[in-house]
Amino acid sequence: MIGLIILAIFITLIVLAIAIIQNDDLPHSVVLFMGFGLGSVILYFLFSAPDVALTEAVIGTGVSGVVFLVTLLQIRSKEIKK
Amino acid sequence: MIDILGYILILLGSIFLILSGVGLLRMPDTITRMHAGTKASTLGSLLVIIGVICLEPTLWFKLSILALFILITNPLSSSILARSTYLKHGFLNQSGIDDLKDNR
Amino acid sequence: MKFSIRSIFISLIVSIMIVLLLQIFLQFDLVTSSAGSFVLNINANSTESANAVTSVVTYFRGFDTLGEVTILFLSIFGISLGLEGYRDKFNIFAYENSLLKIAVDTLFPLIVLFGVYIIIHGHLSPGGGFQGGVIIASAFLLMFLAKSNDFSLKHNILELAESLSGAGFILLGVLSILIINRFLGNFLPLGKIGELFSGGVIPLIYIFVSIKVSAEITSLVEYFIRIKDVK
Amino acid sequence: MINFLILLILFAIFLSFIRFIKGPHLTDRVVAFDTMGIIAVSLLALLSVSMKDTIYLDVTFVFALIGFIGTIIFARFNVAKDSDD
Repeated sequence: MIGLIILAIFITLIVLAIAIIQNDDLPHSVVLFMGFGLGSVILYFLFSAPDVALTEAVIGTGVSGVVFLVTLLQIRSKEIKK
Repeated sequence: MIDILGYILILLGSIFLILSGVGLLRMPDTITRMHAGTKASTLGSLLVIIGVICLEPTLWFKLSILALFILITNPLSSSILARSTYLKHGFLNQSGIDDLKDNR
Repeated sequence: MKFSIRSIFISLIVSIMIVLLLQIFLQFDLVTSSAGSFVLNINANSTESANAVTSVVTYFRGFDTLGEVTILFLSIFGISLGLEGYRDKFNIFAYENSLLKIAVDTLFPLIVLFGVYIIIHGHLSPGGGFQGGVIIASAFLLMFLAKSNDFSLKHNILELAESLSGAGFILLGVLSILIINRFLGNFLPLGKIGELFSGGVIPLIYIFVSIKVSAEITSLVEYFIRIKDVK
Repeated sequence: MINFLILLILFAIFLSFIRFIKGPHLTDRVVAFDTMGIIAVSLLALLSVSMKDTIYLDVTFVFALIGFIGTIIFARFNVAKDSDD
């Protein structure tokens, strides 16, 4: 059963990656990217690699998403002030 | 005996989680989706965590801290998200009725 | 929102093909599995650490960890060099909400305590210096978010913590050269496997790495969120 | 029995995943992300019991933390977009 779950999460992740690329709106892409990180954390968990899962959850999803969003905020604020 | 109680609690919790998923999928506009998505999932995950405590009683400390964390953060994040969405877009529904227009 | 049913269908077909290819290729995965059992054998004999990953990161490959920490330091250095002219007191990130303020006051010690738990149990359970450091940095990020301009960290203290922990890491290596003639080797008593005070030098290295990583990530976020008004 | 419960929770994740892909508005996606995170916390707690290995529980706490921070930062982003029109 674990194998079937892993297969389903693989297919889900590839669909999500294509959705991230094909989206035009940048904040939508960031949300989809954070969802991608969530799926890959469950995948690493099922592969019984909790170290990699912890690193992916903290750095790949948390800090990367925050840095992307702060950069978007900075760009917009500069555009407003001009 | 306590195993059966744990299984029943986890079953109830997963039913609530499925209900939150159905509500997220079927509700007509954003605010009602938020209503269905966060409240039911908070209750469901708390029930699942209590059931897991019944299955493995040695883990009660970590799991109760996790339950406390979910109980603090999840309603708070939903409230803040709803408030910011309302400040930006209004209620985002089709009927156009806005009861909170005066004290935005 | 922009993608159609057709693209989702194409992506499904492509993904099923990729998964089948992966199923074929994963059959020949003999090299990594033999390396894993080799590392596990050596770990059981030489270090009394319950988590083989941490003993690889800090003990067998301690020099590589020093390189990673140096790369982090250099990237923060470059960011500070590029963004120094644009800094100001104004916090672009702040979000005024009294509920959030009260909740973050409650949650801040809990999150920092969890980070410390992850750090000092690095040789017993998953986690370690990098992950625990980033968790502590995310607690400071929540403070930046909730307290608008009341909360600010002094850059002097951050830089002091960062440089002191880096110096401590290198000092530990030099000390082990003096004692057992090997860089970043183990010169402390090993203890018993599964206890908190075990693993020799691994928890000490992880404490230094965690202080360095948390200070660096906090100062990175602080560089990103403060901006001068562009007229 | 525990496999059946895991399948039920996976079905709940799948339902909110459809909203996560479809959601026309940004807030829909963020709500679906939050819900997926909370459901995944209970899924991981259940999985760590079924794998008979208690050290996996640390990941679940980090999961709840990441869901909270992500949701609040997107709420902040909603308010920031307010000023450009």
